[in-house]
Amino acid sequence: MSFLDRITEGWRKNRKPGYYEEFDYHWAMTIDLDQCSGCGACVTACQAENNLPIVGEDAFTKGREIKWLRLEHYWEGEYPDVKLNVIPMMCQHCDSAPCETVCPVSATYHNQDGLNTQIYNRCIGTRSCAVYCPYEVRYFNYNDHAWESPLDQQLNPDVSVREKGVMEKCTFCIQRIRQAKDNAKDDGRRRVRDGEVQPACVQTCPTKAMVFGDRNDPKSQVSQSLNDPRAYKVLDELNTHSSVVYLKKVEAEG
Amino acid sequence: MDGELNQLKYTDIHNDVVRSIVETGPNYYIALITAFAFTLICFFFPWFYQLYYGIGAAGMNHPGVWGTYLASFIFWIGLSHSGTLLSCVLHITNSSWRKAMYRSAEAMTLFSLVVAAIMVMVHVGRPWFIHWAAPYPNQMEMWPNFRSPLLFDVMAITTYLTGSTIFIYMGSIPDFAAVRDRTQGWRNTMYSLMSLGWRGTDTEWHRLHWAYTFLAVLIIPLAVSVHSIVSWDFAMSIVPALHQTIFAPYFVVGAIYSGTAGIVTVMFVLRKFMDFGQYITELHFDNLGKLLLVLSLLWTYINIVEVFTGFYSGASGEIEALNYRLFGFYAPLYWEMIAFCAIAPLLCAFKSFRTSFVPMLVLSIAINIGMYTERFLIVATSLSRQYLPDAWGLYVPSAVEISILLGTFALFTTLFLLFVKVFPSVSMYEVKETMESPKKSTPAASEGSPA
Amino acid sequence: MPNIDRRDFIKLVGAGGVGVGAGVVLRESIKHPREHLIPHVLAPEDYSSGVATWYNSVCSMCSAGCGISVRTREGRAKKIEGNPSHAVNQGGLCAVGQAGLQVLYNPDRVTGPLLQAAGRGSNDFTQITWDDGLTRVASRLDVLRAAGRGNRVAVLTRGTSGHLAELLEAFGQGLGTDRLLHYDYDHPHALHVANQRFFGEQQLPYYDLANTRHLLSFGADYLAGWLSPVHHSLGFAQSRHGGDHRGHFVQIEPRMSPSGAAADEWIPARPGTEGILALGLAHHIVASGHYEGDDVDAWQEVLSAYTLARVAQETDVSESTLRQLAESFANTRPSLAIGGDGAANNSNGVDTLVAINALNYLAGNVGEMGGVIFNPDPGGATSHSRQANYQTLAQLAESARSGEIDVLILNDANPVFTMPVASGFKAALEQIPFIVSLSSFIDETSALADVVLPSHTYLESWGDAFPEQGVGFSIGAVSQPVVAPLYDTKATGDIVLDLARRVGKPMPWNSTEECIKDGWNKIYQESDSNTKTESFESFWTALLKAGVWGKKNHRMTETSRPNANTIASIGVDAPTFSGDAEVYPFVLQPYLSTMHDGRAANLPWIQELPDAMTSVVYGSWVEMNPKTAKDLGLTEGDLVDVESPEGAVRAPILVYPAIRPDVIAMPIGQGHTNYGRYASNRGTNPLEILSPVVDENSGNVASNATRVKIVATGKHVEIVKTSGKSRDLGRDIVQTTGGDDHTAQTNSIPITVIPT
Amino acid sequence: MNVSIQPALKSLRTAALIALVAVVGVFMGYFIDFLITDNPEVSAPEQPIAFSHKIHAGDNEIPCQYCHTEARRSPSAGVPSVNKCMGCHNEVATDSPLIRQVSEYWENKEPIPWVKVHDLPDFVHFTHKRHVQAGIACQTCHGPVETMDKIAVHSRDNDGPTLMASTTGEITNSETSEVGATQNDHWEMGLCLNCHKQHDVVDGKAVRVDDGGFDNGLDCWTCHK
Repeated sequence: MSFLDRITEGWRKNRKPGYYEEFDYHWAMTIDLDQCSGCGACVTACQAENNLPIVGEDAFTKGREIKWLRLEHYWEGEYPDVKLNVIPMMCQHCDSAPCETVCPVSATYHNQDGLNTQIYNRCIGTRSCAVYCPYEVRYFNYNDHAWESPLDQQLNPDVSVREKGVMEKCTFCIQRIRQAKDNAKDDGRRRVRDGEVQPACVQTCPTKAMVFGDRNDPKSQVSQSLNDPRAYKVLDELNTHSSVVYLKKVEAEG
Repeated sequence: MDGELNQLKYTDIHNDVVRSIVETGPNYYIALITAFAFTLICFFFPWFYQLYYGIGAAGMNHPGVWGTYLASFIFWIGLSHSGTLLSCVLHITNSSWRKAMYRSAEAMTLFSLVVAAIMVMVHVGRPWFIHWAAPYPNQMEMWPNFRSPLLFDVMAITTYLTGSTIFIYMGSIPDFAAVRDRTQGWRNTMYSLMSLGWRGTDTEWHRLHWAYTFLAVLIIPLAVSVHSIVSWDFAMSIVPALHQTIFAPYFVVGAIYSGTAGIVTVMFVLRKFMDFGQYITELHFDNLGKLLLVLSLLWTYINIVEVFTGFYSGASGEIEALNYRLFGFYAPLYWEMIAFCAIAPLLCAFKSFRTSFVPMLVLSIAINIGMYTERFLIVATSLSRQYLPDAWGLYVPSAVEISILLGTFALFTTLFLLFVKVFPSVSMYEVKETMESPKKSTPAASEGSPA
Repeated sequence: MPNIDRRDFIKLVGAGGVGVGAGVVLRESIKHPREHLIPHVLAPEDYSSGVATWYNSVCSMCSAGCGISVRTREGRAKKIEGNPSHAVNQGGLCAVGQAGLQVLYNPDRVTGPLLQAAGRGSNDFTQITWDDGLTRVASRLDVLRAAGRGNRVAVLTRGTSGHLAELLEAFGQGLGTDRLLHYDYDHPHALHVANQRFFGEQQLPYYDLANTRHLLSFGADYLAGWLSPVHHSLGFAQSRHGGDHRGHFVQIEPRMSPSGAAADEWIPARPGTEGILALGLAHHIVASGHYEGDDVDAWQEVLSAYTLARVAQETDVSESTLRQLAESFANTRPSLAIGGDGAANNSNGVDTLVAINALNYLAGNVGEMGGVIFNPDPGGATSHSRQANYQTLAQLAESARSGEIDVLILNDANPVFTMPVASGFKAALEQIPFIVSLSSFIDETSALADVVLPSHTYLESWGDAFPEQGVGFSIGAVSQPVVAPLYDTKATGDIVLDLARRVGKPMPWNSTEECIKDGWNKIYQESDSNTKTESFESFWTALLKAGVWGKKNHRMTETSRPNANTIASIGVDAPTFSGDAEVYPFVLQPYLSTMHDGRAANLPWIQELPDAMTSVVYGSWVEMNPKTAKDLGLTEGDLVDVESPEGAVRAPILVYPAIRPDVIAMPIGQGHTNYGRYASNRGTNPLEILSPVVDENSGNVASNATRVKIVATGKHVEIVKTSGKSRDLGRDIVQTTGGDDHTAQTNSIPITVIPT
Repeated sequence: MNVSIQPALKSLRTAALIALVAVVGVFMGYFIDFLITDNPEVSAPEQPIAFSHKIHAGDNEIPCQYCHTEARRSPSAGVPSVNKCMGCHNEVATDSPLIRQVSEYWENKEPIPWVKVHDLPDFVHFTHKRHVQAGIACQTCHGPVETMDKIAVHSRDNDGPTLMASTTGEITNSETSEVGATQNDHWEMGLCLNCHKQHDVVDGKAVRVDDGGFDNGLDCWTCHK
């Protein structure tokens, strides 16, 4: 094989999603839009679990809210034949993520579990990842945030509080995943059981519209849900190979 | 060659230039102090406030996470393409008319690069960790991400900065020597250090010319690459209206365009306030005018292509983004840009216009305003209209941002003012090269033969 | 190096010194500051540092009574999650439930007993001791009780259930007052009355959404606010994708609610005509012979007036739609019709709900899985017998005005905020000589209190709950303290017990915990032998561990079928509205937002939770149909005065695509004047301008029966919302598919009950 | 006419020399501070009670986890509660002045405000549990605590994790292994990474391997989350 071929070969190898031969776990999430009622419980759950700051009205006015998980609203049609479609939007943990290529300091990279990481203490705040992310789910700390005492007593000790100048985003509740792995080790297990770990949003969803699990395990609930004929990915045409899969909303025939 | 230079004696050249260095009128000091004061008030104070408060001091938000800081960064990089690149090209093409102006041009390169580098510091959220973007062995055993266009940037800019510095310094060595021979005291000491013991022997001249040409050839591709890479910061993304194949050439052309305009401005200033009237003549403005005309046409062409392909794509994202740029909140800025950068320069078609100084000055400034707008629009309008309409937003620069923007110009001016007092801002020996050798009898010759 | 003279040498030394100094300073400055390790004095048994401990308890943010598991670290509550083994919510929990943490950690909590000496509403409180505070109250109570005028004491508490409610009753009896009122703005009075009238059942039945295949919801926002939203959400999901057949959901309401958005069909009927619509459907069902039960003639007679033609004309819903609705409702088995919120809060609310009951009866949905199921009777007083409706409160106000009340004891109830200004309730309260509040916050009502005796939050105190709307069978849950009290506060029960002791009517318990345990001991004794454990103590620990206890026997008894009079009494008149339609062209619909009846407005997480439909945060707005807005020349953010016959409130316009052109909607919850830093002076409270139109049958205010007009102020404000452009420009972000490739999801948990 | 660079250099010599000395001074100052403040004898902070690990862990050979009970089941090693101290010191050495201080705290029901010596930044979520359970001796990172009267961070040159394992490559869990040779570095990321690169977990115990992978906890999210 010629030199050129070897180059291209090597290049392809490096172009493997996530730059791993295979993932150890491959965490994925499905969200059934036909079951989601848009109640926003997941949004609050995320805020509570991940020490998201209370930014205040002013920040919202400026468009500087920090919501790792947000609900997007899309109206369809006009009165009286009008519909509201709600879709929860969070980091899609793309296996070929635009944000990962652009970070100059590798503060965001793909880890062995197919997760798109964000290392706060490595981030220097070029904000280029937020520009490159087509889902716009990366949020920047434009200033330090305060928790008026005693609200600070609620802060989750397993999650770092981010300082000004740092990018942040949904981590699939990595602290819970690590905890689950920790428990597995305590029980002398190699692997985390299916359903043993759930991000805050999935755990709290009143309609159980969200499923989270390991895509590598064909028997896992999420794998089954991924085979649903209604499964689709948002902005799939961009080939980001996202790990969050939505199930189409069903248009009633009646 | 132009008539004026012929009446000049080598001595006059020396005297003029050395005078421009040694003799400093009160105006200079006033200018310098004002410039510096502005730098402090408009640039450093707001910046320190921002360091204390966070980037929130600027108007950026979600999704408009990039703003004027990045626009300024590109703008100054662009401006830097005036000098070194230009003077390299002209040096190789051996066009003698450049010789009077190239040094100040190169100085522009240098300082705009410096300002650009500072803008990066202003832009990032945690500048105190900026060194992490540099590859160096450390206890964290971490390396930067070599796939990142931003890292390419770091590399390219540092290389370019080094290159240009060497280029301008080497070109000035004989003149340092000349100044050294005409000054006493600390200046003499300083210039003897800077001239590295230049004697003016044939070997030295030979080596200088060889090395100089060599560098010139080296720098041209470098300069081109730098702005291509800057363009990739955007083009490598998948954001509608940023993800453009044409961006690299677009940016390079734009850079040279604004750079050339920048030179016109600077030369006007030099001519006016350092009365180099005899060295910087209509001829230079004429040629630069022609250059501007060509560049403006190129630039317009690329703009048309960009808009056309955008609309032709039929992709909702592209079309919305372009719509927003052309008819949205920032539309006035867009049309202002078209007026300044595409239409106004057409005046350069007339020699009478090219050779009249004040109109050229106005035009050059207009062009650079237009070019800044272009960079701002690229950043601001594309980010606020991306794939998910629910996440659309509007970014408006804050007072801090605008003040810092103005501050950068003050900073640039300060640096430049210092430069003209240290460097011979007109290259003496090269000007001489363009003159007939003087008659034997003149006393000037004895001390004046090249160096 | 050649000679260095003395000068140079000194310079060198100086330079070196400065350099060294600089170096030392540099290192010292970048060194991490010292921290301290503070150990326990006495190591706690129930947790070890760095490891999370979970406690099961009950959510008290609304009356649904979901089970919660609270995650604590180092003795601090960190997160509230749904208790997976609690049948009501099965692990799910709504936003407000999670924000309960901010009730506990709210910076505006009352940290100790307060005295408002400077006069009511002055908000000038001074700290006092518990003993002082209690004596101030007890002395007054004692005098009255001794004089046998205990009835001059009124107790106004937020809806409390379980044994705490009984404790309060015992206290009331001890004092000899019958003025013990529970008050929740959103208590479904009309529903109780309607069920009483049609089924002869005091308590609420169980609406089995999970198993229904066709839900007809008349204005009931069952996914966001109605009765037990989380449980309904589970049912909704179960019906949609739990089985092989996808449930069909229809929402009939003039303004699209979250439930309307989730439904398959949204039918904007004229406000107040839901009952007529229901009877129209009933008419069609009977007329077309779908109903094979008895009294067919009686039914036909009573329904004869409600021909589809007339109904269509009155409800503004096309006849074909009505027919198709009736057909599918009758033919799909099982089907279910529910009514509440918008439909119930009209002058004809009870009639409407009776009509809906009738519809269910005629379609054969009563006592059927997937229909209306009746809970086993929990016994004792139901919430309805305790709950005060508008008229009761009006009477209280009246007697207050006429000076019949000397002492008012408030417990977390905030009627001043939720009662219409027209009722003059606030003014009446001010007539009462002495008001004591047991609330944890200074809300609008507590601001009138002379003495504040702050009680624990629900995360610090004992309690229990028997979710009334329930899960089809009776369950109960114990609410236990998950953290040590943050401040110098006491449990409501303990305060009451203490007062009782001080007025010489001591109760058999020394603490709330005892009272609760006592109550559960009875339950334990009565519980069937098969669930018995060896001792009550083991039962108790098991209970606290599980957080919930229940029997799994559906009642499903055939309810007494409606007799002739009941049938004859069925009928819905056109709704009456206050205000002349000429002057006041729009009907105002105040609806319950995430803030509930305003009690959640002081929780920053809820303030920052984008509204489910409009994505607005912080503040209130006026929803208006695009067409109406166009006609009035209004755009989003235009500040308008919403004027009713009773007064006006000011809020910005929000153009809302899914609301009838003749209806204006405003969210309830904002507009607090006195409820902490996060709630105060933010937005407006639409309840202020309601006319006191009362539904005689339920005795409650008809909150949808007020007409308003819109007066533009010419001012403009920016509505703070997170959504940019809420239209996907053909970008297929939310994709849809035909009903055919429906698939069953396995992710809805079957209902579990803890055997004890 | 003189064109040489020499005279200029000469005239600048003193200035240059001074500058040089100053710069060197800065480095020296930094280093001196290093030597002084990080020298165990000097750097060990004054504790509210002069508790000696030497007496407890060294002379009396009390196992570390007798007091730091949490270490094996919690991310944080845990500081013994005051009544833990009193548990022994009701009988032991009750008359010594130091113990009297302890019992004072105990009687006032006040915690003893120990000064933290081994400190990690807040964004590092280290877990003792896993390391202890993997059989890594405390001394591996904390240094020969049982020889210290005052606990101090050591910062002699760190030869990396090679010192952590005994010659066999096995890591012994005995508190008296030759970890005495271990000097922990000032606890920077490189230290963790080196060890993780060179060790893997085989049936619950850490052993030497040639090259570790991500599953050895080299993923940044192992500690930074």
